[in-house]
Amino acid sequence: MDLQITLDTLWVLIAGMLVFFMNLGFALVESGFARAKNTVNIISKNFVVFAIASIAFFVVGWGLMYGDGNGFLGLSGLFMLGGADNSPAVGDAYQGVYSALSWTGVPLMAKFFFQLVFAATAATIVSGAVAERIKYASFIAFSFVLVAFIYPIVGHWIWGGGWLALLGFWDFAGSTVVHSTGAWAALAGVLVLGPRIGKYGKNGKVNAIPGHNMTSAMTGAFILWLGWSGFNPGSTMAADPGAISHIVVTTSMAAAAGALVATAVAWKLLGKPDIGMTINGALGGLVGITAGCAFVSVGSSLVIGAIAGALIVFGVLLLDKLKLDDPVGALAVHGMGGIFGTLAVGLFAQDVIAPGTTGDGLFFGGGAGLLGAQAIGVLAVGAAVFAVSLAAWLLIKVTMGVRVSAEEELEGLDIGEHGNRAYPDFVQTETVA
Amino acid sequence: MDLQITLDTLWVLIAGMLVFFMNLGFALVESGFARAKNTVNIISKNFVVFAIASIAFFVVGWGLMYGDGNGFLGLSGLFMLGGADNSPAVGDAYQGVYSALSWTGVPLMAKFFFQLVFAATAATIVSGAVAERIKYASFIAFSFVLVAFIYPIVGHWIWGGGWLALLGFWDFAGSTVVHSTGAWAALAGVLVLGPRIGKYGKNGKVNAIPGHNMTSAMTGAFILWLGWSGFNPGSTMAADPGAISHIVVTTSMAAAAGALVATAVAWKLLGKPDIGMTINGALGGLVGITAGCAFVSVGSSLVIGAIAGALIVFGVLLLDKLKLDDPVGALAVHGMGGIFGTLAVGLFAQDVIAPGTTGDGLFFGGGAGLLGAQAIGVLAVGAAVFAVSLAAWLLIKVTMGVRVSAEEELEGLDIGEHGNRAYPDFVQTETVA
Amino acid sequence: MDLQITLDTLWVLIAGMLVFFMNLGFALVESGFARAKNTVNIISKNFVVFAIASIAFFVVGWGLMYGDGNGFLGLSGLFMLGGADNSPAVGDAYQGVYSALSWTGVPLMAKFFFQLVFAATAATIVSGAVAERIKYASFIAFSFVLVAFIYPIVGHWIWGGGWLALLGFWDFAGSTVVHSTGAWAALAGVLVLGPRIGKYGKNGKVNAIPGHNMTSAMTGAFILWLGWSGFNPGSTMAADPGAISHIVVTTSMAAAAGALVATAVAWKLLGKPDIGMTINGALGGLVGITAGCAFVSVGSSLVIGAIAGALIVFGVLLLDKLKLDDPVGALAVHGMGGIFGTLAVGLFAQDVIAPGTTGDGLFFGGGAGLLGAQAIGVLAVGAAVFAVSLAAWLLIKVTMGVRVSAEEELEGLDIGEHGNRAYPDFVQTETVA
Amino acid sequence: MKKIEAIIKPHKLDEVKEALHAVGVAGLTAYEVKGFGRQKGHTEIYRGAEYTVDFVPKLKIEIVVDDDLAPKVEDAIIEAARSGKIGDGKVFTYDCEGAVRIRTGERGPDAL
Amino acid sequence: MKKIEAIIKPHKLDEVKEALHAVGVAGLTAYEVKGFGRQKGHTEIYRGAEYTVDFVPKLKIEIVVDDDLAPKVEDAIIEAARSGKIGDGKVFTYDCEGAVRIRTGERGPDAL
Amino acid sequence: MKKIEAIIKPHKLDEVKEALHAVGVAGLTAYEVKGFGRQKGHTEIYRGAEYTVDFVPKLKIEIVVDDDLAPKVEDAIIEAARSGKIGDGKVFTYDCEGAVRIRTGERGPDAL
Ligand SMILES: Nc1ncnc2c1ncn2[C@@H]1O[C@H](COP(=O)(O)OP(=O)(O)O)[C@@H](O)[C@H]1O
Ligand SMILES: Nc1ncnc2c1ncn2[C@@H]1O[C@H](COP(=O)(O)OP(=O)(O)O)[C@@H](O)[C@H]1O
Ligand SMILES: Nc1ncnc2c1ncn2[C@@H]1O[C@H](COP(=O)(O)OP(=O)(O)O)[C@@H](O)[C@H]1O
Repeated sequence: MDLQITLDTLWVLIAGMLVFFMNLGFALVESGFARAKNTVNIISKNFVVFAIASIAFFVVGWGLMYGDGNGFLGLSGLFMLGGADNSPAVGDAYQGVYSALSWTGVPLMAKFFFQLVFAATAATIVSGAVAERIKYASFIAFSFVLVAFIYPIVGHWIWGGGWLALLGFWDFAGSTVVHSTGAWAALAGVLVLGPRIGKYGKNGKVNAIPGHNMTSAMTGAFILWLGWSGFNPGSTMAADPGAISHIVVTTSMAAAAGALVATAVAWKLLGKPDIGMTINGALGGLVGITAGCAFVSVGSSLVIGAIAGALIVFGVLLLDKLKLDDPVGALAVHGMGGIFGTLAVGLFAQDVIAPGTTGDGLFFGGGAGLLGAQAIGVLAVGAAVFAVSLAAWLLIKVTMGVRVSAEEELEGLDIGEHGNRAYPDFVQTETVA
Repeated sequence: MDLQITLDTLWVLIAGMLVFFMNLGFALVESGFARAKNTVNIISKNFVVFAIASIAFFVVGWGLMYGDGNGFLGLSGLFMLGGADNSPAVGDAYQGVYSALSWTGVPLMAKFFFQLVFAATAATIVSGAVAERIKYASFIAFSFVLVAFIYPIVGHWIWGGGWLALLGFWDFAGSTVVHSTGAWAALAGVLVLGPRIGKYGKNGKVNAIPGHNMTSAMTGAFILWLGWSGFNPGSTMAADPGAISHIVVTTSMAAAAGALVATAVAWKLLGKPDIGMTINGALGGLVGITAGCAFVSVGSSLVIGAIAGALIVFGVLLLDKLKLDDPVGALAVHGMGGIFGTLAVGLFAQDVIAPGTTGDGLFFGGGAGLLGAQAIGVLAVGAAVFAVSLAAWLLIKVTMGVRVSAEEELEGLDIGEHGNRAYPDFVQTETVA
Repeated sequence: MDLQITLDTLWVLIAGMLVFFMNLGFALVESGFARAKNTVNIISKNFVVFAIASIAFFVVGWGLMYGDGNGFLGLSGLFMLGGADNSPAVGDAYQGVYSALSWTGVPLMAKFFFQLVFAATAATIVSGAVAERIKYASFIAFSFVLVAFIYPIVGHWIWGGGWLALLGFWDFAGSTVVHSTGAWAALAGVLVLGPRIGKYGKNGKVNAIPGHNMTSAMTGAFILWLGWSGFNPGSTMAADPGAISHIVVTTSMAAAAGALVATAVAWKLLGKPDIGMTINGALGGLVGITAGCAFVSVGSSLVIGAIAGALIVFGVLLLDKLKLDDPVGALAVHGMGGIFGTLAVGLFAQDVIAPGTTGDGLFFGGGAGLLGAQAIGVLAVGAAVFAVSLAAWLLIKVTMGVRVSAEEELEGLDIGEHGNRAYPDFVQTETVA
Repeated sequence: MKKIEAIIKPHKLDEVKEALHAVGVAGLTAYEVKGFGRQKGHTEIYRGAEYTVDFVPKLKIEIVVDDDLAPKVEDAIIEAARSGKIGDGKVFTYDCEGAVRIRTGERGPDAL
Repeated sequence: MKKIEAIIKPHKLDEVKEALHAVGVAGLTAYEVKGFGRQKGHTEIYRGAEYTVDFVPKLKIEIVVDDDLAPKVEDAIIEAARSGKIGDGKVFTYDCEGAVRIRTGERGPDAL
Repeated sequence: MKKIEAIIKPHKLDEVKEALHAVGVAGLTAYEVKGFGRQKGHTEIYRGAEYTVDFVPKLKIEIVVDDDLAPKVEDAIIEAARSGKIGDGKVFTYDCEGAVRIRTGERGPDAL
């Protein structure tokens, strides 16, 4: 009993550390995919965003997400984990105001830490999409709003015992809760900001703006892949040997399939195996399997990863056609990947894998019910997050401004926003794209 | 009981994640030791190779290695882990076709994940040795063959309950199974490919081709060192406090000794403490202790690491004399280090440390029997892997070709193979070596 | 019982691995904050220093620190862990000469590994402060002395059951034992070495010498942050769910507060949010919470982190005023941060959090007694480490010399000390500061 | 022949290149330089210490052309590179006594 | 004195340097440039978007020599740098009015 | 007008810049080059293989000035850049036929 608590706590904390480490992964992928002259700005954003998220989620986010309340938001123990709670007591033995997480027998602090690193992830996703043109202060402001209010409230719907949970919507580790949420918030930002100077030429020409450091991007991608073995299997929030072993494998297999298929599609489509697509493909596979990792078979995880990998390639190209300038592909990876992954639960789920949860999906004779619930969740979360984020971005725009001046953008945000340069000892050149 | 399963599973999965992380270590060491113009190609190879290995090992490799069969290969439950298996049941309680691993009480998926990350390691070793001249597609093809067939079959001999295991050959964590196997496969590739343009001048002059990023190389080396604390102690595949504590220390001590001795030898021999040698020395110590980490004392681990460290320096110089062009020193580190480490078990093993396994080695009064068995294993694996790999490389050469054109090699494989550049914002220069 | 040992061992080893990983964090922060022409030297120092520390601590350091003896140093089982020890037996059941650690039920090797990685940390702290001008060999020599003698002896006073422990001095994870010790040793080195050429202009002008790679620095900072979730919670040396969960959160919150406050203060003070300050601030918060992480509330951890963050900014500026040239800010982060953190225990400690340890601090009605003991510890350790280190540095100076020639310093230590270059493929420039 | 050296703002390279194409320039050589002049640099900070960078990143292009083409080239560059802001740069003209195409050994204007 | 500027393929530097040594050139200055000419650049892709890089990496070397040495230097470069393929580069000659060795103050040919 | 090219030791740039300021130079252009001459390079090792780097990092500065200012500029550079050690560098002088300020179109000395 007691030892089980210890085991569960160890697992949850270690998994949480792996998810924390994903902050570095995002920082490296996003800065590697951007230009050298904006590196300090991007890594600063990714570095402070976790700090901001820590405060925001501690002060009010946690309470809104997991505090007992109604189907739409938490209302008790709102501030600074101030509510009653006798964790690690579970089930009926639990007495406190954070009952949504009373099923896991770990101390409150372990629950908070694990949920915090997830909340921060949503904010890092935004960082990449708005990179190379956003004001530092404005990004900080939006990140606070996202982690303090937007993320926790939709999170409450699904993981806080809210209306979507009751509806039978399943998102095991957050394809929708974390990834789509981040992507929808990012999309609103991208629309408010507009594309980077020079990204879209006359008569619809899409110009390449090559990232400055593929070594960084690859390093970040591997770190994210590693972090995902905390992100997905950790979401059991209990050291259940069978479940976590299964999830570790489905997660890694989906990433592998995503990387391979994206590489192959890019090779066929563009004539060469573009490393940017390989990386985005692996991440797409990871996002895609996140909702279903505990509910689908290893075979299905390969299929889900493969589809996600292909989807990401077309997604990146499509977004450019739509003139939605996302320097790192976050909208495709986390947005499209997250939506697909959430729906995939409705298709590939099998009752035998996690009995008494999702039941069978469409492809396994479970009918369209599950798929329907998944679709509702996708739409509800998308609509809510996008609308509120758009409002937040516009508010920021009119109050503090959202985009740096054209001169600053041309010279680079590192000097303009930070007075720093990332690589002062190296002679640099403007890539003529 | 049940909790022991949970503990063992946690440990095996976490150790497996650390080994997975070694993929990043290899990617950074190998790309750091190569030129900037080939960076995208090398990191692409290291990134997809894990994906390829995942598919190859899942589809057939696992079955060939751990499926019940004869002394030479697995014959049951060959495809996609399809065989019967009631893990985590152990010993007599075990019912299934993967009995070679029935001694460890963890779920099948945990066994698979841990074995998969090992299989992938063998393939990453090849990547470095053939770098800066191999075609991307050809490398992918060979990696598949290696992980689907070559590695699992020799692996079966040793870890799958095959003939070498019965012979009394001991390789705790894979000095031979993983590292020598990778190195022999790489050697065949190096011979088929030939040296990089400009590496060997007229009248036997050996030209230096400096790596482009020592920060990458150092980062990779530390990550590998960390990963090895999953690689070696994880190979207990059980959370045995005494054993894993002992192995963590022997592993780290051997790395320390290897780094120091290699640095000292290089300093003496070349006049300066060449960081490339320091890094290779640490890795040599790690490879050297891999076979014996559970069987030798901490004192012996220092000696083994020290010898390996010295060996690597001379090995690197020797291979250049032999005009075997290995940009990253993989042949010395994993080949020579692996062979020495395997034989070292025959010299330094002590029965008291892991009673009822190796017995005592030559230096501890156990006679030459163990050493003999180790030598047989080294030769058998070396001969088999080298021969089959050579055939595979030659087949690839005649079918799809193995080496890029001279122009492409001069311009760099990044543009030729991938149409990408790793560092477009930086002014680069050809090092005149 | 037995399973508890396994759990504790797993946790201690995994935490130890995270602390080991901090070596990479330090290597990247320190090299990133230095110039490209000194990169090989710095990463070499950071790479071998762990190897040196391993030998030094194994041979004698461990015995001096944890061997039974008097209040000032260990006297039994001095060499190579040679003393009797029946770990994991605890309390009265324990029979051996390392009783100071007999409270934790893990194997001796686990204790050694965890303590070794701490010892090595003290040495890496020195590396950064003396960077860009110290001779490679001289740094190696000092590191050996520090880890073999200086660190273990003061460590014995506090963690080895020595006089400061008896006095009621509390330093949970080493704000003083590790961080201040490293900083005092570094300060002595900085004084003996003098500032880098060009750092201080005529009439007191402080010249900036920009670091060459902010991506490295940020990567290192995140790795350190991660490592600290082994450093602090691991110092329980037991898998106590409540304690480790609490410590994980206090540690991370302090880092977040430190990063934010340092950023804000720098923004206000210097006009821009300097990333160097953001990074130093996060590290300052981590060092600051290290002593008290187990004794203070989450709220207090935010306050401690915030104060530390501000302190670091002023500290960096002050040290430059004093012409103490520390290229990476180690003196401010580890010295001032360590001192403040140690005293903070005397202010913020609460008996309810870790009953029967510190009791209440000044701000929680416990009176000034605890604060007094903390102050004595700070002074005693500072005086002892600084004095002995100064002597050691001077001895090294007269015997082997401590600083490279002016020409070598101008050309860069990479070529002078190692005959290597870190980035040969990139065109470099002298930043005119 | 004449050698024309122009120092321009880096992001103007494309426009200048196209303008030169238009007047029939077949080849040119370009490289990154740092310029000092009326256009002031900026202040940077590094871990608390402020410092001014007087030099501004510029791009230098060199074109060797036949004497009669020289004025056209000059004007093409001036037009394409002008933004009207301080720091637009300069165009300098020099005499070039000889040119050889390494590949063919052609000399004089034919080498261009 | 004459100033000879040559634009060559980067990997030819060693051979050119040796050839210049042979004709008695004591010093030279070299730097990376990007060249535009008959030799076309290549197409790259980045995350789906294709783009052409017109500029080819080249190396520029400058040597100031005594008038009578100039032709020998030209020929030495041409020979050493020639591969016969498009993009071998150019050799340009200019007049140099004065040279000073900073260390000694020597002027004219003695400064070289 | 005259064009003065100086090859100096990189860390001398600041002093040279100030010296030029003093004699009234309003602008200059600088870039990194690698120099070969009397000052020998150094030996490096890489994973066991030794190799010599003959080239030494230098900085090249270019200033176009009015004829009568040229000698002063020369002297200012020579003085500021001299350390007396081998490798201090050179100062070369060339004739410059024309100068234009892109921003204003001003020509000749007014463009400087
Ligand atoms: N006398 C000069 N000699 C060489 N280059 C110069 C000279 N004056 C200016 N330059 C170059 O021209 C660039 C632009 O000159 P600047 O005075 O800043 O603006 P503008 O040309 O618009 O007056 C400078 O950055 C420098 O590179
Ligand atoms: N008119 C020119 N002025 C200055 N540099 C030139 C000129 N024409 C060519 N170059 C340089 O010479 C290089 C080689 O010229 P290119 O036309 O490509 O090949 P080739 O010299 O063999 O005909 C170009 O890359 C460019 O750097
Ligand atoms: N003939 C030359 N033409 C062009 N540049 C030269 C010539 N000789 C020397 N240089 C440049 O001048 C620099 C210094 O020359 P060097 O002979 O090393 O020292 P010193 O000028 O003190 O005799 C060289 O590194 C090179 O860049």
